[in-house]
Amino acid sequence: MRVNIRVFARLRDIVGAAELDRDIPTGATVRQLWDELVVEFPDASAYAGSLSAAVNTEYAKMETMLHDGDEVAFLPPVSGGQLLL
Amino acid sequence: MRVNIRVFARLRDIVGAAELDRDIPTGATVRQLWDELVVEFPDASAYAGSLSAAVNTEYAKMETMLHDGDEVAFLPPVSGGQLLL
Amino acid sequence: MSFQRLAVTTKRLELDALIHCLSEATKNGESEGIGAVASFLGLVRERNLGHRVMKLEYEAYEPLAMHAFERITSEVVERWPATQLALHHRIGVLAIGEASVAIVTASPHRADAFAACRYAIERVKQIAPIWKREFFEGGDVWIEGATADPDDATAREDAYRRTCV
Amino acid sequence: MSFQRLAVTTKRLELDALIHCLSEATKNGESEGIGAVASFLGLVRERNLGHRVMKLEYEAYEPLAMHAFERITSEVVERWPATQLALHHRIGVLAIGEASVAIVTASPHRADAFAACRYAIERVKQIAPIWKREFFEGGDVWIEGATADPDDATAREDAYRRTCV
Repeated sequence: MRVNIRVFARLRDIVGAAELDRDIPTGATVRQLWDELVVEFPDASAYAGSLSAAVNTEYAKMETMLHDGDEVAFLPPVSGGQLLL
Repeated sequence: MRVNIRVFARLRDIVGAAELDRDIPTGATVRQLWDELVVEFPDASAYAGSLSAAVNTEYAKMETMLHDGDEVAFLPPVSGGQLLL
Repeated sequence: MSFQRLAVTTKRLELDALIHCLSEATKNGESEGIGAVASFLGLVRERNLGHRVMKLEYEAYEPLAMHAFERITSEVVERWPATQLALHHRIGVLAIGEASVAIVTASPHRADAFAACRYAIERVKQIAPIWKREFFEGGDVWIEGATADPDDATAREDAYRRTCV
Repeated sequence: MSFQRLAVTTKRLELDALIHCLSEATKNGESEGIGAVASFLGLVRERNLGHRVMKLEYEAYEPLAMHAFERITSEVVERWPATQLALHHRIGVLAIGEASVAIVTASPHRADAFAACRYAIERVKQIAPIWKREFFEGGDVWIEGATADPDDATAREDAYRRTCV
């Protein structure tokens, strides 16, 4: 099955595109898709501990199972999360 | 000596005018002026415990000594002081 | 500055004008710059303590009100040194939904802007020599709250406590 | 309503428009009425962590950002039932002094308006999928903060704690 991947900010710079389509096995999770992406773009591994994900424009867990045609977004830490007041 | 008295809101309604001039003895205090006013306008006595005063457009204590030509204001409790949030 | 930071006015209050007056004042680059602007508008509510309000009339002892606003500005700058304040209070007859008071604070960071704005409105309510008369169906009444005493440390601390600093 | 309460936009943010959109919405007399409007503007500061900023670029994952704003609205209404919220975030390149985010809350009483406004900006900073790139003399860098997780109860409590309720 095929999913559409969206990436943002520095993660987009690393991937070199704002979106890309990839074929994944039936029943694959968000995490498996991410792992594939890191194989393809090793610098993305820097986000392993700080990543958020969304499926079809809603926040999703890494364990979420994907379906054909899903839009999967990988989100670096958001700008406003700084601990600075 | 002569002072100019300013009153506001319900206290103005009681006095029936926004300002009035009165002659007072040399060395009189804000409190003595107020006491005179209450003699003249007994309903004003309701404000004995909640009054604020100002002399020459600055807040002043009741013990402040007055001088010829002073502008003395007597202020009912202010509207915003309500304990309601 | 074409616009006064502090005012008692019969004119309609304009928040954007107050904001503009603060942001203009710091374009000289002497500070970190303004990162946060907090503001407050007090509006005439159509209901108070269960009855329907038709309109309000605000009356001020204007020169003392301006002095009170200057005092509040000093108190704000003392506690939040990088913070600026603009404060306008309207007087006269106001319809439901109209703003009686507008306060804007500007600061490098949002915690200070929020705290200073909240502090300022609490202090206005405590010490500004401004009275309101409520007009309702069948009558009117002067709304009286607490005795204004700018030196009352308890009141000042109460205002400060509400800022959550 | 001619104006959206929630938006991600490339256009200049207008606080008055947000305020207007809230006050219009309650003219139906179903509530006590609005007595307090609190607002917040986040501006691009000219200095950050000691260096001079030339401009910022904001990027959003727009549909998710709108869902995050809707979630924040629900959280606000849940905690402060009589309070309304409008929230606009700007994206694109912003100059120093321009507003990146505008939040307005309206409530019968000021404590709720202030608290909801502060809560909303904290939550925007925590969970809105919006990133900023800082351009300074000689380079640029994406500013990254914390991992966005709308279900993180600790983050939500932290935002609530800052409102001082």
